[in-house]
Amino acid sequence: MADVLGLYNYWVVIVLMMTGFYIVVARDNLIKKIIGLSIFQTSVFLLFITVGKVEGGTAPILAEGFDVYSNPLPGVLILTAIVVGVATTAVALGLVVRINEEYGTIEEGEIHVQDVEA
Amino acid sequence: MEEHLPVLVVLVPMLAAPLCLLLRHRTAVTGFAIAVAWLTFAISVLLLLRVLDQGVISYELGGWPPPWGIEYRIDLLNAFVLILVAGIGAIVATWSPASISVELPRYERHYLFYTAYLLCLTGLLGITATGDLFNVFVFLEISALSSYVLISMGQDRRALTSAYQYLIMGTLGATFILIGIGLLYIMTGTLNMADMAVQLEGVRDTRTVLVAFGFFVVGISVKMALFPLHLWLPNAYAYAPSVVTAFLAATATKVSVYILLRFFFTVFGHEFAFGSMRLWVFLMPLALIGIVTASLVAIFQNNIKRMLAYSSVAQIGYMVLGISFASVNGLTGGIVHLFNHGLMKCALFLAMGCIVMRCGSVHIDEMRGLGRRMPWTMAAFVAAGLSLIGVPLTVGFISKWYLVLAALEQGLWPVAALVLLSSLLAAVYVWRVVEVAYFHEPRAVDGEGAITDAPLSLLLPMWALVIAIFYFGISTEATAGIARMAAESLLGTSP
Amino acid sequence: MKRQSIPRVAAKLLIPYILLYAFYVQWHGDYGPGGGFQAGVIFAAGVILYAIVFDLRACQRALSPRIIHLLMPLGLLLYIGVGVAAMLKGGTFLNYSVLEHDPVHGQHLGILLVELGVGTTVAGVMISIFYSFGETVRS
Amino acid sequence: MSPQTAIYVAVGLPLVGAALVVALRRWPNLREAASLATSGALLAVVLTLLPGVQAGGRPEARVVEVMAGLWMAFEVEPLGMLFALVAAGLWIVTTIYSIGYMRGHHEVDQTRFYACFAVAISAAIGVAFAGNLLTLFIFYEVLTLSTYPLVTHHRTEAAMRGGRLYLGILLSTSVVFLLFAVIWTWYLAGTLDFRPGGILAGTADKGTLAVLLALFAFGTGKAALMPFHRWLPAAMVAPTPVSALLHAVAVVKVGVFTVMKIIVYVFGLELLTGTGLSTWLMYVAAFTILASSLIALTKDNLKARLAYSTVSQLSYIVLGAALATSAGVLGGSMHIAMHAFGKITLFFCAGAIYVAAHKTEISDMDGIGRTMPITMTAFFIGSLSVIGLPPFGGAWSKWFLALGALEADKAIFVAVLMISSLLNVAYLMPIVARAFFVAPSETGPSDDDEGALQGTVLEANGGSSIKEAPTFCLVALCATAAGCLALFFFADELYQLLTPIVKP
Repeated sequence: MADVLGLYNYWVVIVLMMTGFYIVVARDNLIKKIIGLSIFQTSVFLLFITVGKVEGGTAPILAEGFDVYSNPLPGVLILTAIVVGVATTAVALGLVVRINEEYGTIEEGEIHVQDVEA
Repeated sequence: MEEHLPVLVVLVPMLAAPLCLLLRHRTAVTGFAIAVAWLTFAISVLLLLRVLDQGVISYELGGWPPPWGIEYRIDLLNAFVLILVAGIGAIVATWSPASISVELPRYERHYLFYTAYLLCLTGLLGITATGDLFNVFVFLEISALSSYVLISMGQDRRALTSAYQYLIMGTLGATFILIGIGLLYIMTGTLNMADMAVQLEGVRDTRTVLVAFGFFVVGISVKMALFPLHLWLPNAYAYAPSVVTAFLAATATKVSVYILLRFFFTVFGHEFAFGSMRLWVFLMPLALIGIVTASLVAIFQNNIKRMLAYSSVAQIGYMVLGISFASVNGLTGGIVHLFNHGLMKCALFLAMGCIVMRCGSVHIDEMRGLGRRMPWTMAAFVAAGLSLIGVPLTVGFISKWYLVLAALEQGLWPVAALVLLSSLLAAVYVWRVVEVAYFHEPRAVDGEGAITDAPLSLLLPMWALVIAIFYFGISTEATAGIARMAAESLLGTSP
Repeated sequence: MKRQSIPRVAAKLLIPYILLYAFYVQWHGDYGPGGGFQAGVIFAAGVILYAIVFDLRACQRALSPRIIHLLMPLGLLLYIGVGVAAMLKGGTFLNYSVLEHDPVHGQHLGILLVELGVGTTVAGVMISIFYSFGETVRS
Repeated sequence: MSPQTAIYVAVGLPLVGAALVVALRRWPNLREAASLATSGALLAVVLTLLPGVQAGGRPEARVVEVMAGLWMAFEVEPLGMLFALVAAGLWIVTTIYSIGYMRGHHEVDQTRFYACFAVAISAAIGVAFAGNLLTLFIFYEVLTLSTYPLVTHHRTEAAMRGGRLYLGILLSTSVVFLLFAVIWTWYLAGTLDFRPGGILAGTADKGTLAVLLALFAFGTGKAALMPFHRWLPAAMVAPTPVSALLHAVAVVKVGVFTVMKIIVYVFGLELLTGTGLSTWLMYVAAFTILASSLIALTKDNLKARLAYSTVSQLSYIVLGAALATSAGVLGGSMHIAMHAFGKITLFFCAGAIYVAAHKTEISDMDGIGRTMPITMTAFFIGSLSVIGLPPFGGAWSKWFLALGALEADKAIFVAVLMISSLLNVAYLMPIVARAFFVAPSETGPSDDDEGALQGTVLEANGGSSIKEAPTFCLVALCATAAGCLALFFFADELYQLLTPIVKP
């Protein structure tokens, strides 16, 4: 039990990941899909961050009185990944705006109906 | 500058992309982008020559030695893929100006197109050149984001929904890869591929590595559109502007196949991936089902771009099939097909682009009598189509030869038979177009004047590819020869 | 929100400090937590707050989209330029050590310039995304 | 010219000819002159190779290494020499004939016709001189593709369907079976070179080799072994010169030539006779001989009847190869030449009848011998040669085939050959008989039919008008008919040329 609870950070990651994934798959609304995608990505960010944390460590800046530091690399990587995620969201939202202009809806089912009719 | 080649090949297009934004002037941007694309190609050629001469080249970014810093590591395999990507990039860029002025009338700001195009090129080249796992992810997203934008520029509004669909699938795939990278980082504490291969010794059989392995398999399969994770591809290719389709079809999925090779052979090692994990049990059936199913679906498409897109899914199957043999001949077949298919699919989609330009559509009914109206375009289509079928003297034959040989080597003669049978399916869908184009009377033209052949600026790049298809179908030292050496080094059997 | 005075006053008070803080984060990046990404986003947040409170048009008068469109490529060029400069000085790409006569100075200069490039681009991108969405909503 | 250069020139010359034809498309007379000149030059070049080969030389030429260890390479040996001579020689005659036919018939797209024709000849020469299986396969496929535009020349719905069947069968058999077999051979033997005595002996067990032989035999769709023979009748939608040269000579002969070459130089006669691997192939060939002769009997369309006759005759050659005895192989090889001359004569005549009288059905040809005596005489000669009666060439090859069957202790195939000869008589002689001895039907198209085209109109005794095909056609078909006769007297030369392939 302690093992399971002790790894709570991983559980958070897994729950978020599955939630996000479920939203992407199950929702019909294009915006909601993007939200799901963001949650999904965020869970991965958390995974990286949690890996970099060293028990009792501090921010990796050389200073008097500290000799345990957290691993800075995952943080840096995730910063990049966050930027990538933001860019993805922006492009996705841009696409949704254009889809809304062309189809007048952002529900996937309705768009499909329109495509089939066309 | 010689020693900077590994980074220059990525840097040149990357530097040119923002410059396009600053230049703005249409003709200037077009000329600039074409020049940059050719420069990149020249660099990639130099790079390959250097690798052939000196062996693996390692380049430390920022002067930090690997495994701490980011390393660009060029061996035969990625030098070969770089040439394909940069070469296609250059040819398609040269082809593009006349086509986008017809297909992107709404985009008066053409410099945006070229910016996205160069960024996409940067991303694909970056994935290939880097020796750092996280860098792969970043470049993967750079290329993917710019390709979403490029695809959404299509005239049909379905281009938007297909770009959206691709975005969702692509992001999921890339995130899966990122998870895999994270898990491997947990186990090894390094992101350098060569170093990771060493660090993985001893921890290969831990659960974390196995899970990472699984995430990689799924993520990469999405990215390279392996059946049944290919659903994003047909629409994206069908509705994107022809330039974009030609470029992406010839490069994007190929680079994903490269990632597959790199991860499973260099990082995990083939004994692990194909020996103890038995990856082939997963890849081979999917590849075979993909080949047959996608080819069958292609036969029933009336939109020819969509037909070719399904054919791409099938062709990815060939590459994966070759890889799943995990033998020298199989890998040679897979790698050489990666290159060959890039050439022929690009030529086919460029032909489609010429037809879109003259007829406005690539519906099969529009192609009636085009054999007479656009003889050069259709001749190129037929030539590249023959290569798709795998007729001797074309590159397609070479790929098929190695694949069948590899299958026979392992005693898998039904697989060999299936590979050959499926080329008949390709014959069916290519010949469907040929019959319509050469045997049906042209559609009555309502007063707009007769359709004539595409202008020379479109024909020349396309025919350059067709000539390459035949050249590399006859003399394969430069393709199959290098692919074979790359395969041997991946399998660790090179002398 | 034009008519609501509390947000207006609060924004007027806050925005200078937000921008200032952005610069702090920008230049302090090599001594403590911070750097171009964060600084760019904070800077953009300040601008976006202004646009939300005082209307997009007013914001665009203050910071014209044309400038923003210039910021994005310029930041990227600065970043790559530093790398290329290092190459021209005989190091590898982005090897700051060769930028100055001694490596420590070189590293300082290099990272500052690179982060400035990153910050410029990020700020430019964030603001321009906001502008383009804002414009579509209005039209 | 060194032999090596001669090989390159022989393969390349027709391609140059094709380019010339395209370049001269605006000047039809020059264009045809180019075709003729090229064909003449080709024969001359091929003839320069003959003395060397007769003296036992095997000139080689390596072009390019296609894949590691796999060359596109040429090597001239007697069998290939014979085939190249036949193809090059008949190309001249067919060109002459085509000029008469195509012009007399006002065909469209003549440039494409002559150009594709030249490419097809180049491919046939390539097959003849191929030094290994890969080269042979490459030119085999080039031949398939370059003849497709010829088969579908008219671009009608029927042409399209015929072309679909043509390409479908030839491409699928070659890609699925033949290529499979080639790669398998490469895997087993590590070489694809044609070597006297074969390369497969001792590389695999008997079962594997049997499967391999089946793949080769059926993969060579051009040999028209049943059940893969349907393309040949389908290809009859083509203009007659195409049917004549390609479907009586080049294409089908490439098929049987391939089978012959594979049996002699890949499997080796000893391997086959020692293991009896090819026995089943003899029965398939025998079945094809009889069955297609019977089908030919039922056909009223002259070209269709000739097509099925071709299917049957091709299996003579396959039978000869499958017997794998020296007389059988020699007989089969000789039959390549003998049948070529006989059958091309028959097709020329069919075309001449079509041009001059616009008749395609045998039942309409009553009394046509009275208006077209020269044509029908040539037809008679061709028929006799195909049936195998002296003094025409076909007699010799049948003789050797029968000898081969006896040598292999398979007397049953002698019977098959005899029955087949009777069937030949049954489906060819009635045509001649109708032409000469039955009075023309009153309802048939009269002389002033608008379809009747300019021909050599002569007033003969008794008021019945002689209305022959254009002179070009007549010259050609007389030449080939004379060839049938000549081959009977020069058979020994052929025999001497071919002997080394069975007695190295």
